[in-house]
Amino acid sequence: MEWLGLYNYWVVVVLMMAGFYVVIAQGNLIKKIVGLNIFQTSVFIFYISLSKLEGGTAPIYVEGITAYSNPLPHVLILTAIVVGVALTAVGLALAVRIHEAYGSIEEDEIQAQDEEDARNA
Amino acid sequence: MSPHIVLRVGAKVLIPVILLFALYIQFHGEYSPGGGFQAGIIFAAAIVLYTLIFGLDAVQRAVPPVAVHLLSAVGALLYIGVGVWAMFAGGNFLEYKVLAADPHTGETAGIILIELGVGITVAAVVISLFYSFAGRTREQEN
Amino acid sequence: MLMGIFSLLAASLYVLLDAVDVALTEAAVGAGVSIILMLGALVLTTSEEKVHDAKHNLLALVVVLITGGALIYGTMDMPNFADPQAPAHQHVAPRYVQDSVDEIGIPNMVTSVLASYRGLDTLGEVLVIFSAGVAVLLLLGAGTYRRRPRPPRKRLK
Amino acid sequence: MSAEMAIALGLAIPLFGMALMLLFGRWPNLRDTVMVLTAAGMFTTVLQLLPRVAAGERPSLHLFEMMPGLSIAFEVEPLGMVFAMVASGLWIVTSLYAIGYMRGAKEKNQTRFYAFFAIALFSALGIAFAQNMFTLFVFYEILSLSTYPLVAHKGNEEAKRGARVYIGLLLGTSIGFMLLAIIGTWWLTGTLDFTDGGIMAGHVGHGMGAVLLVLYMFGIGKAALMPFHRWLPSAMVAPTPVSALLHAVAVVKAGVFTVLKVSVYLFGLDYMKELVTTDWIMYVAAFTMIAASLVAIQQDNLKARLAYSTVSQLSYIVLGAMLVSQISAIGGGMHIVMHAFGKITLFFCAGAIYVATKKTEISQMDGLGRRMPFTMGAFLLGALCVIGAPPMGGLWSKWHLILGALDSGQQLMIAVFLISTLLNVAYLIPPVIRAFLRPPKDGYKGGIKEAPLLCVVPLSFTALAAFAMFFLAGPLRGLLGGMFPT
Amino acid sequence: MIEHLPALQVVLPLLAAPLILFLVRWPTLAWAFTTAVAWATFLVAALLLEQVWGGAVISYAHGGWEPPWGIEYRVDTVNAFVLLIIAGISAIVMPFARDSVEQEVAPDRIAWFYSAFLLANAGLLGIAITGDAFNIFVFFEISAIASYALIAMGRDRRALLSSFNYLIMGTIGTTFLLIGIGFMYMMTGTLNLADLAERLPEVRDTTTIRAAFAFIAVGVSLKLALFPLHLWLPNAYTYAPSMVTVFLSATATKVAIYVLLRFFYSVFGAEFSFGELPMDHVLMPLALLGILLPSIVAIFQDDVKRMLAYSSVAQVGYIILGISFATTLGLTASMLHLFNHAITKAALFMALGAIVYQIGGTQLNRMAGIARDMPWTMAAFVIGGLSLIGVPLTAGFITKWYLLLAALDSGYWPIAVFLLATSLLAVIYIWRVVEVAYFRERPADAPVVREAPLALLLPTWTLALASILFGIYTALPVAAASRAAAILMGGY
Repeated sequence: MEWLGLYNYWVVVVLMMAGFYVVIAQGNLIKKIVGLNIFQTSVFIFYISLSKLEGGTAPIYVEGITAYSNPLPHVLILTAIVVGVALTAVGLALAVRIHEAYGSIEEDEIQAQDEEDARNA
Repeated sequence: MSPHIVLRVGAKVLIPVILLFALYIQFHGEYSPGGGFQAGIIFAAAIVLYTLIFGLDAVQRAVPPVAVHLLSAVGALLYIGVGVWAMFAGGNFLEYKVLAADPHTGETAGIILIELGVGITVAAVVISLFYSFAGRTREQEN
Repeated sequence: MLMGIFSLLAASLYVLLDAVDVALTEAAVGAGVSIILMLGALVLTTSEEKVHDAKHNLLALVVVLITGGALIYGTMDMPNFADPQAPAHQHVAPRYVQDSVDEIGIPNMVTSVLASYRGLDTLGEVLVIFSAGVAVLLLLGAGTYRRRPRPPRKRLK
Repeated sequence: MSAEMAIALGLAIPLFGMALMLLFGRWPNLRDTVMVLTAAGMFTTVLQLLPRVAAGERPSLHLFEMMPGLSIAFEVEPLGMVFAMVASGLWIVTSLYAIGYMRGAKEKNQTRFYAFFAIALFSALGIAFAQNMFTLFVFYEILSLSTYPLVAHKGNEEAKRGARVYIGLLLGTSIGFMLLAIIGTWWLTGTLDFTDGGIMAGHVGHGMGAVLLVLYMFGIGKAALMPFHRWLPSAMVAPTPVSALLHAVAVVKAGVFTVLKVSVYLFGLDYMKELVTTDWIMYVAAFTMIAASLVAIQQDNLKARLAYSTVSQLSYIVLGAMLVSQISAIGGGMHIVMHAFGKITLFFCAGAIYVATKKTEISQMDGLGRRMPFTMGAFLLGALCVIGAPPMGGLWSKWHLILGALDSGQQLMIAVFLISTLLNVAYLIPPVIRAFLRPPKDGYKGGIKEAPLLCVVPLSFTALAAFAMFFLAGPLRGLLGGMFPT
Repeated sequence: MIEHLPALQVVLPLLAAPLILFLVRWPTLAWAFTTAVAWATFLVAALLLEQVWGGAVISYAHGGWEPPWGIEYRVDTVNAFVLLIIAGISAIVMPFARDSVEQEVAPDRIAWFYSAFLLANAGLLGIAITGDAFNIFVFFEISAIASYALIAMGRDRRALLSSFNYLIMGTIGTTFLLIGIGFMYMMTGTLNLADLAERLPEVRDTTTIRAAFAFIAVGVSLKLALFPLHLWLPNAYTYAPSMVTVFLSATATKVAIYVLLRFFYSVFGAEFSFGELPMDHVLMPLALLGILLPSIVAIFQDDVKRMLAYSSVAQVGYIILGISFATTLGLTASMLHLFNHAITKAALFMALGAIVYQIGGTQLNRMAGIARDMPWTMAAFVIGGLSLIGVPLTAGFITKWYLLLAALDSGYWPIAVFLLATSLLAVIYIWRVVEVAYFRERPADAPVVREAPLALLLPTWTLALASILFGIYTALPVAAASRAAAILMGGY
């Protein structure tokens, strides 16, 4: 059946959801960021796989070859990867600062501390 | 830290190679995979490796953070500069064709320049990120 | 560390999908930069984490399932994988593939699209990474502290 | 001076005066002189317009267009003329009185007080001269906001609570109901101009019209229709001059004035006749009239009693509008004036008593007549005017209202008028009797010990004015007749 | 140079951001430079609006590659108006920034701080001006990363966590946007918005496009803090440095709203978004809840800054409500509120910034009787508050008026009533502050407070007066808003 042609998108979706779940469910800030990475990377894989072309080769011009994969998604994802790493860096830096300020990177522990402050204030 | 002699020698041998490879990636990007971004990261990787072996102070003596910060700005400025130059040369922003008499030359020149800008910024930023994190450890210890 | 392996796998997958540039980048970033940052962050924070209660995760599960459902739903009408007739390969892309070499004179189409056709995106990319540098410096400082190392202080928890 | 000039000046003078007062805050005497002069100047400018309006003209001034089709514009018609004269004229008296009162009672922040007082007058004039409902609404809101600091003036917990009720109810009703009604009108008819015979007929179905009427009547919180009357008693925490001018004249009359404007110039009496809700509102007004009087009788605090009496008196005017006959509308217009003179006198007296003896409860007033003959004498006249007994002006306004009830065949309402008149007697005369016929608790020691002159003179003046209105009713009626050009 | 205005709009701040790093040693110089750039950007925005005022559309092809192959900047009245708002606010906030930033940020970081500010500014401008879907994503991230850092600069340690949560939520949002764009590209083969608008109808009834729509809607809603996706906003605004709060509250969510408008009306087209898909029935309840609940929550806040943050969520609700009517009148109201609320909120947050500058906090109990010591600041606050309530002669009233007209025009009497009722909630939470500041005695042990310096007062009052001016002289904003609305209804 023709849906078989979509199998790899579904694989990507599963991967995506795994990452997404980690982002939401994890209380550990650093793991949240890891999850974010997985989430985004799977989106990248989706883009790249949509650029694949039957019988196409890498989009670098060689005499005699006419069928190349679609270079546009590659470009987009190059940019997106950079964005991803930038976000990772900032997120981690924040996590570090949070750990310095609260002595923990567990969301619930931090919130507990804040509520305590609120009560004392 | 008192690193093992093998490490020191290995690093001494390896780092120049890495730097060369980075340059290759940088300037061969038009013909083969790669370009400024990848080159920048590899370049930075060399520095990072150097740090791991010889310590942060040594590196920061060789490559002072201030310089790194300025370089990160320079790269971006180079990129934007090319774009603005194109504006003054009578084209639109980032229109490299107009940079030279022959559009191909213009395009190639423009691309090489901006790729260089990308490379510089990426390398500088990655190094400065590394400095910030590594420097933080020390600050924490104090 | 798992993340490194993950991105290496991703990279090799990219190679299989003819995205060599992306593969190179992913390898450099995922296996390189991210890991260094991760390790740095873990050194600065803590590597042990506490187990979590299940109820908090239930809502998350629901959200994730809904999203996943939407994605699957979205894939239903997609052109098949690697189908040459897919609109993605029809409208804009052909010009990059066929004319870029004449228009720009560079064999690597990715480079020409990246640097010339969509040069602004790449400029954006540079500024993203630049702003990341600015942001981290604002958060963590430049890392230029010349002080004598002392034994790490016990943080009260 | 030209009519436009007069309108612009009339609006500008109080603002200018306010600026000067803020400037001279450091020198009280100078500041207070400025206030009196401002009031006088405003009144004379307004007076410039009287002959024109009496001659049937409608001088107007277009300021600027705020949104397409919605302008801040002014047009002086008889009703507005009357209201403007009453407000600005009584401001002179009140400012004199206020000086005496505020100094006598040693209030704080007098400059702030006078400044906002001026803004209040400015917005009252804006309401009086408004050419369209939009302008009127704008100034209506300014009036509410500018009087808030006056009510909260004392700053103690009680004052703040009172002020909260005050601003809450006025803003609440005006934004919650009136603004909705206005936008509805605008959306249905495409205009908000006050026009003879109204703008609704032909554009708005009767169902919608009925809804709008209810929204307007309850939206005009300043008219103090029950159940939205609570703000008036709670505003009594304010210093007496405020209660006197604003809550006997400017603010409350702005409310009923708006009621009359809306019914005459937006709905149009003929159109209103056909609305079911007109009668409902009429009954609400009647109920308010009686109920408020009954409450008033319970009150021992003089100002509170006067406040409730005001609530009931306002309903006379609303009723006048709801009787949808020209004569009753005119009666309502006249009652604005008559009640203003009567009630301000009463409030002045209450304030004078407070300043002279620090007494606020009626039960403490035994024998006060001996100590303060002028004040209590004025009180008697004011009371008679409010009751509507000869030889005071109040007689005529009630007379016209009753005629209007007859005219539109509402016998029941005639009864209501009579009952409430009796109730007026019941709650306004006892204080006088106590003051003159009961012996004071502390015997007849002390002899005459009146309030400061600056209090006594104004209240005697207003009392006499109320008396004078008995003879001036004819011209007033003639002027108001101009509301309905045939 | 006139034909390069669109490029300059973004390039100016983009160029300045790296240059600032050469001024690290001289914070004041960095400030002056940033101010100059911000005003220049504002000038450019004004010129752009002037050029497209007549309904013209400027298309600027970057790199000389005509769309859809290259990236296009596309300016019409809609985004020229938005650009003017962003550039205007960032220009007016700069004079304010100097003192307040000197107080809140370490001297050796100030230049970096301004660099981040310029990046955020450029990012927002880039989002608003670009005509390319993926470019929107990139500039979203530039502005986002910069704003995360800016927010984390707050002195309270809670700023860090709120910034982190913002990062997570924001990134999820942009990633969703990325997915949506990918889906659209997959079905149409283009990334150019105008081109998309052209090619979407052929494939509109595919599940892929519907999914794309859903992901874009959710992603952007996360960015614009549409209830109930607003959770990141209150903390972020509360703990960020004053100047950052002013800037973000007035611009960040507004730009996201613009993106939503673009996709709903221009790209997918009104009849698709609101006809085939029941977006109006989705947005309206959310908008109504988003107005009601945050307004109620705001009433119970003890920190005035936090209170205003919640009110911002409610204001977003008003704007979304206007959008959900899917009529020209409703859109006019929304565009107007975009403008008026930006001014009003900026004025309010600036007044609070001045208070923070003097007493170091905005807790209600610390502001008791402060009006006597800081009369000008509090007066500005009151004006802003009145405009927030929607009292006549203030900008807020104008938007309320149009919103009500739109509601009646679409036959939603109950909503009109509801709107008026909720504006009373605003009365309550503003009045709490007024009462405390004016009619409560300053506690005896409270430190002596002086009026804020002129550098803080002038910008605050400029905006306060602006929110009165645009409540009286409404020709300009109303005209711009109605033209923009007409364009949006007309599709690309």
